[in-house]
Amino acid sequence: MNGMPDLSALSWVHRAEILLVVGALVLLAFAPRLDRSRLAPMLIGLVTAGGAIACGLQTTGAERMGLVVGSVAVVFGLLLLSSAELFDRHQTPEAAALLLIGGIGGVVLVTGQSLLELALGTEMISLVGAALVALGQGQRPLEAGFKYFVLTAVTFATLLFGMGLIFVATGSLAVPALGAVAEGVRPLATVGVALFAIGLAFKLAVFPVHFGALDAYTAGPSSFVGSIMVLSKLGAAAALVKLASGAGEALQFPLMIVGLVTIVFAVLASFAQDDLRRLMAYSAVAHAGFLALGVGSGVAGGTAVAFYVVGYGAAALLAFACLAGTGTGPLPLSSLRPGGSLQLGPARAAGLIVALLSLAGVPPLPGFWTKLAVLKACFGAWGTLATTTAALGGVLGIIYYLRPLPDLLAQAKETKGQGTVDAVVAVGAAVAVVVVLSFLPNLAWDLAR
Amino acid sequence: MELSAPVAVCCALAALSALGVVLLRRPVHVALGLLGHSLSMAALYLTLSAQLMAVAQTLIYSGAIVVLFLIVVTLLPEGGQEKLSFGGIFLAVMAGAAVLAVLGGALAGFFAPGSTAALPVLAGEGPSVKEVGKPLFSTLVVPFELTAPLLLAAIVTAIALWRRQEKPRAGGLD
Amino acid sequence: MTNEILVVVAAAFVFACGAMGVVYRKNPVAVLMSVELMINAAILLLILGSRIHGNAEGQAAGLLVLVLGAAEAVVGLALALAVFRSRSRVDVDEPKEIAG
Amino acid sequence: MTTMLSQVLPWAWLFPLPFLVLSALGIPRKAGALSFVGPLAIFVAALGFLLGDRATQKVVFDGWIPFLPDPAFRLTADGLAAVMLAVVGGVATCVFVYAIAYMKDDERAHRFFAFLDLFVATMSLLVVAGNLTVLLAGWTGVGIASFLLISFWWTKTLPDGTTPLQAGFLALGANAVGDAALLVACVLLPRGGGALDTLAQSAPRAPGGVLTVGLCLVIAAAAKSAQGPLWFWLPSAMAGPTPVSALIHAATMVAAGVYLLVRTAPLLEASPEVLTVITVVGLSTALLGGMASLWQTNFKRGIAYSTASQLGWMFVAVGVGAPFAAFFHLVTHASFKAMMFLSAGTVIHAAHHEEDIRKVGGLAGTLKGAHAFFLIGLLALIGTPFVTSGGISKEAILAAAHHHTSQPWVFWALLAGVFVTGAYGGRLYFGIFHGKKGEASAHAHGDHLAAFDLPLLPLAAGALGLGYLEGGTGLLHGLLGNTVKPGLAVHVVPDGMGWLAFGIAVAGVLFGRFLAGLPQKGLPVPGGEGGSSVVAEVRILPEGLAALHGGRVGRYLFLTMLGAAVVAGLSLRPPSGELPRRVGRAPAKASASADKADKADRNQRGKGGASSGERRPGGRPGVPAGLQDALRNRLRQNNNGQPRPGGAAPAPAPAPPPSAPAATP
Repeated sequence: MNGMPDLSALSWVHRAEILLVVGALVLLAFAPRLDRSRLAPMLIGLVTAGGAIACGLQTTGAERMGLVVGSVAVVFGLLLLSSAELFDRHQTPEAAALLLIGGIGGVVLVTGQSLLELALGTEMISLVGAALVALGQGQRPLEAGFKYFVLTAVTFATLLFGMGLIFVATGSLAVPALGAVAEGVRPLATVGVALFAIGLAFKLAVFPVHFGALDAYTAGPSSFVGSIMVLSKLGAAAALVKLASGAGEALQFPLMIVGLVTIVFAVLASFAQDDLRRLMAYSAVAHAGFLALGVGSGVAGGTAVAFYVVGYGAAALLAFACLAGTGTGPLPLSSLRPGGSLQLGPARAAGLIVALLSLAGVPPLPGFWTKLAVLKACFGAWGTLATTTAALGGVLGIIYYLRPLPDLLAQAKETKGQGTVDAVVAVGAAVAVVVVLSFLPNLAWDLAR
Repeated sequence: MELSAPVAVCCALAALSALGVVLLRRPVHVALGLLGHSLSMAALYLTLSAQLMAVAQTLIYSGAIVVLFLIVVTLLPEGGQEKLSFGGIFLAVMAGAAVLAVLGGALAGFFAPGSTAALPVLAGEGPSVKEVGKPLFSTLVVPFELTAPLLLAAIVTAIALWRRQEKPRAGGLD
Repeated sequence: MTNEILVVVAAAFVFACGAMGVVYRKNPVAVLMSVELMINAAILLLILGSRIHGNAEGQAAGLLVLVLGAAEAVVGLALALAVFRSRSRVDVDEPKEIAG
Repeated sequence: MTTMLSQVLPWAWLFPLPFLVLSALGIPRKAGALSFVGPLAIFVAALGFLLGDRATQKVVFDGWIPFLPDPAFRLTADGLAAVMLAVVGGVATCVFVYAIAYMKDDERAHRFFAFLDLFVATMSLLVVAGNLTVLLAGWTGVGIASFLLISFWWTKTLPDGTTPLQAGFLALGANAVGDAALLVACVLLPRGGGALDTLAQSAPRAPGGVLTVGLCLVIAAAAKSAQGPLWFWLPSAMAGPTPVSALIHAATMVAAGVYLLVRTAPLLEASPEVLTVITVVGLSTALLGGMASLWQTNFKRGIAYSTASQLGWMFVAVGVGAPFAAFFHLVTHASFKAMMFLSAGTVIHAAHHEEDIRKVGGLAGTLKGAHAFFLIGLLALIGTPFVTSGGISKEAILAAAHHHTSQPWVFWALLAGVFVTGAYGGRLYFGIFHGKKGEASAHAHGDHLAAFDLPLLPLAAGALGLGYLEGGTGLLHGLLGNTVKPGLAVHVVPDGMGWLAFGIAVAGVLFGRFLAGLPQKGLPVPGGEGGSSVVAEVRILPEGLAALHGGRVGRYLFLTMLGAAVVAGLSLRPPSGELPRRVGRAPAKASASADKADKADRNQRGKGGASSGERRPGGRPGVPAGLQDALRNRLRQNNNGQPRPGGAAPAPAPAPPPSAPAATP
């Protein structure tokens, strides 16, 4: 990239990013006209995201994976737009625009090459995540959005400071290869990489930096939580893989430790939960642990992580699509707390069961294959002890994933408010993706490579 | 570059005003501390021959952001007077000590006797304002352009959140 | 001790000050100001790097980070206002409906 | 006909699925009226295979899971699998038919049969699995079906204050330990090493060798079969409906652990340590489980402990190098223990869901059928020679232990176990069917008994006759082909040792009769009576951890900053290449294979990473201080318009995984 870029030579990634920005601008420019229509904001968004997927199919490797998975996450958020629990139901165009910008953030994190791009992508997802959560109805989302934002602001400042340290040490904004950094300043660069990773780890939601995400996923509007979650995990995992491949063991070892601690912590802490939403949030933390473990497992871990994101993303999108439209309050489980009343209806309950089983890693659902891939990579890098811990934590998680099962199975045949057509489409599409990936996991593996 | 008085003075000012931001009690004083910090940073940038950044820091930070903070301080009930607890201060000291310890560990190489580690030093002046403009339109053009959607998101969020405080508009969706 | 090292130490100190501030401050605006301290420390490092490596990218990146800090302040303050305008006490620890 | 049946046998696990869907949809109106066709079809297919030429059927889809040691989807139907499928299908058919009557009044009976179908499907998948991955699929599947069925009546509260849901979670947790062990086994095998029939060849090449893989398998088996420290879930699992206890927690699923050990016996026998572990675990469960049964006031739990104890016998048989005897006992035990459970179920049904041994009694007159079946079960359990299958198969285990001269104490301990078996068997029998009538049995009703008794007839025939499947005929050896190492010849006529054992058993039964006459206190058995309360006690830790999220941002920020400092501190630790623990300790082969996988991955990722220089695994080449200037120049060049390192490729410097796996954890 010397001098002014030639517009015709724009890469497909950049075309997709521009497309997403244009979509967001169109939505915002016509927001006063669009906010009375249920379909228009969604359709504009869908066309844009579809274009981004098409751009992604023109590329290969990580770019393809990032564009496709990121845009699909945006598509699910858009499909659930009309059942979203917004404070002001007229703000759907704004929400759609924010989703598209969040999509840019995810894509930038996957495809970005310089630290500055990664920082921008992180910040974009943070802003969008906090905004979409805070726009939910009631006080809970506002509180969650505020906490998420304060915590993300601090970790983002940490990330920037890490970038500064790296720049002082290497004089370049490229992802540093620590092995090639001069010995005298290498500790500086190492700490810089670690601090940069903390900012990304917040998006991943691993243990010491999971608090914001935990609250946001608990109290945010379910329609958007799935998208935000998948976008941030996708982006953060891809960025961390880039960072770790340059940093080597200096970053891989802490990430492995953090991953294991996160898995154990999330599994244990989730046993005390009796709220379905909170359970899902803890599940997001546990899976972040697996992602961190994969990132900490070297080159083989990189592919495994991408694979994990695809499998996890499908199940998470399905789970939150099933929960869309259930408000933003707690969803206590009657089997655990008297007085709980989960009203989902049999179809969405069935979808949620499939999602939960996949998240729990029950074969042959995709969650199982992805977990195996990460464990395999972890074993190759760190040996038996780490693998056994992760495997034990992973399978014990099945206990809390099956906790909502009695309630879900008890969903009465007839419930009103089965969700809008778009929500049904979203659930159906997610179920289809999960089922296809169950029996043909190699499709996801090919996308991940 | 050997230690020079302007740099040392600016560093000391920046550090002191940062302490002020942390230690002062009244929010207005804190904001003034941040203003002082921002200005001393700008001076420090000048000593590091980063003139453009010094100007930007003064204009954007001191001129816009700190003023924004001051306005919000006045908007909050009670002027945002806070009740600090000893537990919180203890935790803060621990966190600060942990951060300093790690950063000290990274910097230890520079101070260890007999260590050859040092930051590389470039003779002469730093990049000129003209040179600073170049990467913005070449190597850093993508991040530069990406700030546009970022700011867009920030604006949309701020406006949408402001609307939260009004009464929800009447009329449902079809 | 050279100028460069002094500046790095100063940046580390400012960053640690910010870290302490965010932990014990109760006023959301003060917390956000502490975050600004941390971001300022990062910018300082970028400019220092730009100076010692003779690489203008550092300053350009510093400029963009300045913009990021501004954007963050705007959203943070908007959120803080939305949360605390309706509350009698301005204390970041006060809203704790979501716990456990 | 038989050829066709043997060809479909690998797919037998699909048979119950249509009925699962039908049951879920509420078809037919009468719940379970069709469901038994699934297991019956499995039984017929297995029988067809066994009557045919018994040629091993294999199904392989390669390239299914590209990253696993064995990337294929493998199903294998051989003699062992066919006999096991016949057991599963046969017992399941009887239980399904029984359950039609048992669940008649339950409004969720359709769902019950759907779950049962799910169980039979996953269990059959487990049996025909050709590699560890498929085995794991079935393994987890039966665990989930078991959970669903244990907690089927999840709104109920049990007499001890716990709920079936807690019992279900307890079972799930114990099974999860086994699943984890299998997962670890799955990933630590070398490339191409997941197939079950070649496990003995591939396992020695795994890091840790046969011992590690073997222990993983033993842990998995112990979790499934409620052995050793993982016994605690089985008694609580009795919270489920009784047909479930008969099918899953007596005959089939809990036997899956033994099945796995028998299947992988060639591997296990390569490691004497593993065999000793199996023997000790099995023996302790056989004795302690039997004794625990003596204290149970809930007679269903009493039978459950008996199951754990009998499974312990099978473990001992594998441990002393007689997997054949173990499998033989598995087959006979499946028939008589399922029958005992079902006749206990008849008692429970007649006594209005009363399971307390103190409140029943003297039922021999009211429930003639159940009494007769239970008596047959008891005779088989204590090992009556000639007339019962249990007598012949237990004899085989005793003979194997006797023959196993290196550990003579095993045999003597087993003889003690015979006494315990007799005692708890006798106590249950006399406590339920004889003696004073309890409050519940006073108004026990005896209607619909035919519907309960008919399905037990085939099981009774099995309990009596299955012994001759091997004893005197050697038929089972032939059916199994060469899938299981042939053991000692099994005799029908007991030798002196056999008579001695039977005498001890009869003494035990008399002792049991004496016990049944005593006032039943229901002594607390650790983790037994209140096993589900383990769940409640374990909650302290989770609640402590969840209390970290008190909602105060200041605390969150503190932990965040502390975490950042810790992570940064960890990153500063000396690289492992300089630590002694990793240098030269890894097995050469494992490290070579890791390198190979690494290289393959690098090739797939394109050549982009090569520009930044290769690094040795685990090493961290230091850059001499003199190179600093050159380095700086290079970096500057990169920044002035040249593509940055890694600018074109996704990863700049593919760091190899941090050295080879550690040799010792």
